[in-house]
Amino acid sequence: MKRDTLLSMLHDMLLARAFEERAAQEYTKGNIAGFLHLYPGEEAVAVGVLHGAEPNDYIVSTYREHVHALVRGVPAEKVMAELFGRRDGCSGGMGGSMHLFDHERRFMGGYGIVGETYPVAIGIGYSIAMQELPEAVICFFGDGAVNQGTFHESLNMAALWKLPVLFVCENNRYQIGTEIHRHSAVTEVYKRACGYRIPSEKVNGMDVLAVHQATLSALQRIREGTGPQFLEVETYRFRGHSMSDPGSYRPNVEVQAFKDEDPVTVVLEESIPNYPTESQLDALGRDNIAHLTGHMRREGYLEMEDVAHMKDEIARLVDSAVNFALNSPEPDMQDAWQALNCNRGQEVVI
Amino acid sequence: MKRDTLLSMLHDMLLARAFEERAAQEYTKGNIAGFLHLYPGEEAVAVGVLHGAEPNDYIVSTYREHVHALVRGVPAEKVMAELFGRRDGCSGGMGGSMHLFDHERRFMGGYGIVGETYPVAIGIGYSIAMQELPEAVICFFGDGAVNQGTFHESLNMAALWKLPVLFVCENNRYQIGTEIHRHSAVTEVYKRACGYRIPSEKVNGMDVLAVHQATLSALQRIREGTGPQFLEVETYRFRGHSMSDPGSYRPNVEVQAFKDEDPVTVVLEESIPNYPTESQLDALGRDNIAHLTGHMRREGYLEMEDVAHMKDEIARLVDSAVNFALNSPEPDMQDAWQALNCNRGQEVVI
Amino acid sequence: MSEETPVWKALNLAMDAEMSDDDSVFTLGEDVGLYGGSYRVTQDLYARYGEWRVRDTPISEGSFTGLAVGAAMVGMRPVVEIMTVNFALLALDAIINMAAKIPFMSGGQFPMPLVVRMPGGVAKQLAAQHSQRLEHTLMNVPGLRIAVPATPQDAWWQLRQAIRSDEPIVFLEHELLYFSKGTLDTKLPPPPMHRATVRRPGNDLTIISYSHMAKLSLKAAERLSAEGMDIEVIDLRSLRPIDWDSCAASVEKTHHLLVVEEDCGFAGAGAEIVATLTERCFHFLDAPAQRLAGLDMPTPYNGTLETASIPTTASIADAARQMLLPGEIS
Amino acid sequence: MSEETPVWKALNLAMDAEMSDDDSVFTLGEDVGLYGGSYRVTQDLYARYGEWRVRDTPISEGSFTGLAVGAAMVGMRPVVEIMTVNFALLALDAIINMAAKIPFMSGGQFPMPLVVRMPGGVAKQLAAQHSQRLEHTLMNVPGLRIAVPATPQDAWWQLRQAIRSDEPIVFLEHELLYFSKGTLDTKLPPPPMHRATVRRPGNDLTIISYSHMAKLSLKAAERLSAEGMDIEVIDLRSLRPIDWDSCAASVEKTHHLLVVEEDCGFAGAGAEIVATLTERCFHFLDAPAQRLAGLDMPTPYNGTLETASIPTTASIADAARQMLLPGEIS
Ligand SMILES: Cc1ncc(C[n+]2csc(CCOP(=O)(O)OP(=O)(O)O)c2C)c(N)n1
Ligand SMILES: Cc1ncc(C[n+]2csc(CCOP(=O)(O)OP(=O)(O)O)c2C)c(N)n1
Ligand SMILES: [Mg+2]
Ligand SMILES: [Mg+2]
Repeated sequence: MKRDTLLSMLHDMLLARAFEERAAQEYTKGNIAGFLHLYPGEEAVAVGVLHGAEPNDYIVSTYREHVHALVRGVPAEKVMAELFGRRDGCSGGMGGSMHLFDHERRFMGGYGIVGETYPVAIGIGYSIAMQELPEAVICFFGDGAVNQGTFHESLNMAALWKLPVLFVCENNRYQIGTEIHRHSAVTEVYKRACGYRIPSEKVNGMDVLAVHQATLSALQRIREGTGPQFLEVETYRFRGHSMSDPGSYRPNVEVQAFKDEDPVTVVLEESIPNYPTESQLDALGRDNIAHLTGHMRREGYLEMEDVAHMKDEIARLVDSAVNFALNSPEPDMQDAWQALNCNRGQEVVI
Repeated sequence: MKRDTLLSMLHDMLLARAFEERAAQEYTKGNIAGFLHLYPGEEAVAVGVLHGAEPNDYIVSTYREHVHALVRGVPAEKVMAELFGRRDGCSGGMGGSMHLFDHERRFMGGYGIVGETYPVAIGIGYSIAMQELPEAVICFFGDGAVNQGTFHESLNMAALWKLPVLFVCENNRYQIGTEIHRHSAVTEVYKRACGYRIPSEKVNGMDVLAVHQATLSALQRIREGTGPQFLEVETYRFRGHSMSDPGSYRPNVEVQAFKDEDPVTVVLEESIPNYPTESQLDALGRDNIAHLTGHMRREGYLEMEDVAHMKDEIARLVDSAVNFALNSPEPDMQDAWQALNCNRGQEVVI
Repeated sequence: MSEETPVWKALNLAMDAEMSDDDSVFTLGEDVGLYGGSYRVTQDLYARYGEWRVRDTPISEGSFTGLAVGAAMVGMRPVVEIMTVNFALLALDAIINMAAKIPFMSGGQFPMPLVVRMPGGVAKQLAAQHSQRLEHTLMNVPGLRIAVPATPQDAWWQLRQAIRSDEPIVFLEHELLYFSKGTLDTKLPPPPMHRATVRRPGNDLTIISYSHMAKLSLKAAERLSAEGMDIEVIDLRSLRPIDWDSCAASVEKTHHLLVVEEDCGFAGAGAEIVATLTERCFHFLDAPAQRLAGLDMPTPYNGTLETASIPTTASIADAARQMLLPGEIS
Repeated sequence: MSEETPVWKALNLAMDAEMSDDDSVFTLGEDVGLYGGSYRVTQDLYARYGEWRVRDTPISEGSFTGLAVGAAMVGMRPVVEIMTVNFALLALDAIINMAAKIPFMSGGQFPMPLVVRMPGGVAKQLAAQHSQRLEHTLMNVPGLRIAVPATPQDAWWQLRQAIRSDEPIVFLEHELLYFSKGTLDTKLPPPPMHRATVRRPGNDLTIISYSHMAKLSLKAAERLSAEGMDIEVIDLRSLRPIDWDSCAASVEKTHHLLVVEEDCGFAGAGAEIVATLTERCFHFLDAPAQRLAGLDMPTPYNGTLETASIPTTASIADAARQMLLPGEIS
């Protein structure tokens, strides 16, 4: 794994964590309202998967999608402004936390009704296949979403017509307060793809590298034209389902056990053994990178300082995202009608 | 297999064939309207399965359900009267061909929207399980119905809560004009039960004995409390999807090949080798049965005369069903309001 | 120009014209391909355009309608055929929560050039589950448009306009109209897609209707003309938006309004029509506006009862007479 | 009798009372069990009645609602909780094509003692997909009944009545009312389930409303009384059937009608109310009946716009003033 890749994954995971914790604070302050579903604990999924996607791939996500949007490159300020319901939000303040959209980055929306991501994804996949384009669609959903009828219907069609869709189940073992063994007859989600003959695999979602590797292979097979692929990524959310959920249905020991495997910590550890050798870095040219590694070798903890630095930067980024959001105007009714009639054009209706 | 069982299966299959062919004629004459979905070719499924059911089991069926109703014991005259839309029909003329109901015989209806039989069946199963009754539910559906979302949702719940439901897929390989390999990514329907860990089996639907045997075993396991069971029964419909379908999407050779395996013919042949021996019959006491076998042994075709006789009787039965239907009055608007408000009772609403 | 084109054929020609003009148009639904469509609307298109553009689907209404939503978001122009409106209940999440809301929720980033065609209405003894009407439900959805053509000429143009529009449009076709014939002149320019039409001018009473009931209303008006009553018949052609100006102009002229619909009366399409026109033309009305509608009852299978459960030419004529000559008929 | 019972608690007590009275009552839905229900309506019932009678379900709205239909056919009395009305679009086939039609299609053989509870309405910035209103759709379904309680007292009795009834009943609960408190007197006898209530008598204008909007209408009427306007406020309590006699009596007294609803105005619940009452009380009305309703727009996430998209106490008061003193306010 290239150092840059590793560093940028680390960056995105730290950003994800900081952004979400800040969103929680802003919610408490009343700057954000509605339902707010946060991602801490699951960062390795979004980061591992989306770092494997190409710019012209499409992403379809759920209501728990801030981090998917951030990692996809939607600026933090536009995401935060959307959570604040402001005009400069990535959905113009009309969508909010659960409905982030970014046409330019092919971020095709967060959907609030569980199970809607499947049909949207296969529809985009259908269009790609029909035009024989070298693109793919990444479709996110949770373990609870697997029991919605659209899962079955859409996976069947995806397989039948060999659509270029990567289905990614973020299995955090809970459907709000209902644990997986109480909502699914078969709790190994990847096995449920067998009813459609879709190749599927289970991945440790606490290990960003494993997620990334599995994604790359799956996308590779998709681009070879073999049809859809399925990844079950085992993960855990540290917080309640949304800001209004105290999460008291889970024993504390369970939450702690998973926190010990925090994917952000995991990637910090991973980044040491995978750090490039000096000769590898030499090949890239000496500069602050070499300085960094030199320091690391001397002190044995440089990567921690590096991280501290990165964290500072991210804290500033998140601060400025909040400021941006606070300073962005509210949309007015004119904007709302404009959004609704965005597709009217010059058409004479009556 | 007991001779009586065999004879009564044979009787029901011949009745099924005769009833349906007569319904087709009555449709052409204008006595029946709407959609009319006929069953010729598939008799062995209804007969094999329903001869395995107990009187206190429940049956849930589709729009192609005349024969299920007949075999379940709904009098032919009440079924025919319903097809004619008359007051003495088993649904009072309100339901018609696609919506036969018989409370007394626990015939829980024919449903016209593909995929509705699953939730109805698991709901009845839920009630049985909750009360710990020794009953089961038989749920019929077609190969096309397998791709409806309710299949997935309902099978998951059935397995999760171990509901006493026998799922029976009448796989006639067509969803109207769409052949199975064009509507399902996995064409071996029984494999689709694997996503829910429901025991499943494929059965030759042209062989009534095989269907019957598989049903008995499955119901036995259900009554032992192990939860749902799944049978895929491979069959074929000789006619078009409904009276308005010429069926021109199927090659003639295909239709002929399946006709050569006509389940009614098959059961006729089966009834010879399985015929009880003379000593077995002796144990039952000699009378017209012995006469029959004696004749059979002497002539080598007695069972054919027997069949001819049975057919005559059935022809009379079907004739009288038609007469009954013709003589039954039409329901009036009062009857219709009565049906709608059947559940109002003494309740004061406003 | 043909004198004798059935509605199904006009739709078929419209599909063909749009598909040949624009590669991004495709259609999907149960048996639209090899079989040619239950009501022949997609006949021959499978052979002409191939399976990717004329796609036979599994019985998965929720997801194949949602599939079309996804495809429309990336610039395709899908035309979904839901075999009949009765199965559309399974696709309402895709239509209401997705198609109609995505353009808005995305702040206007994603147009939705989607058409969902649905044959429907009370046909011939199809019984309760196959005689569902859904006008009222769809009308209440902001972001949707609804076309209800009653003639081959309207079927032809409205379908073409719907396919070309970037907004999500539900296209309600009445099963009893497919084989009714009329003039199709493809050279005539189209009126705006949602403009209402006066099918028959008159001075004594306005009947507002749509789809199959517009046809019956016209027949009733012709009967009444022999009795000296001069009825104006308006065919709405569209249920969302409704061309209120045309309707109001008529009511202000005739001072009497009868709305005829097949939909169940309670909270049906007619409620909105009566409510708005009464609000708007209150002081012009000589008598309360009336609705003649389907009974508030699931459709009975029995043919006599089925007929009695919805307006007929005779009952429309009776209702009109009753309004103009109250008390004079039984 | 308690002065300070929140609506959720009244519903919770009603569930408990019926479940302890009748073993055939059970409830199911997402997180109704261990979690206690999103809005606490099923709190503590899981511990008390066990998992078979308080069943946590997978996210499978279509099938678990259908499951309840099947169970009701064999004599159970299921109470489905659809977590919010927004997800009910996925269950409409079960509600409309199954629950409402089976008693009829079976010729009256199968009663349908089913209750489907749905929290809903525009709450606090839940955005377009979580602010769906469905009154109009459900109202148009023959065979269904719809209760819309606005107070703890109504919540208590109407839920009990609904569970005891043998007809399929949709129970619409407003998310903003769960934590609003009021008097609950379980000793008071119940009015008939669908009878409307005059929440405030008055002579100048009738406001007809329901659920959360009935509460706001009452507030608006109280404000206006300080300005010398005497407004009668009717809380419908039921949307199917509607207690027309109570409504008509009021309109015949006040000669002015304003209908207030949160539903999108076009083809919303108010359309039926205005249409029927105008038909019925035409000659009593001094001015056209008016509707004040939600905008024909999906609900914006932004809080200011959200508020502007539905009636408020202030806009209700304005609309009433405008009717009584036309032109006098801006
Ligand atoms: C159709 C539907 N039903 C119910 C809900 C309410 N709801 C929102 S999230 C959720 C749980 C989803 O669980 P899962 O798919 O595992 O995703 P997670 O929240 O764990 O990421 C539920 C029940 C919904 N939004 N849509
Ligand atoms: C939800 C729904 N979609 C479409 C239809 C129209 N339709 C009726 S039967 C049928 C084919 C069903 O095929 P299958 O399940 O294989 O049963 P078969 O008719 O072969 O017995 C279709 C598409 C319907 N009734 N319901
Ligand atoms: Mg989960
Ligand atoms: Mg079939």
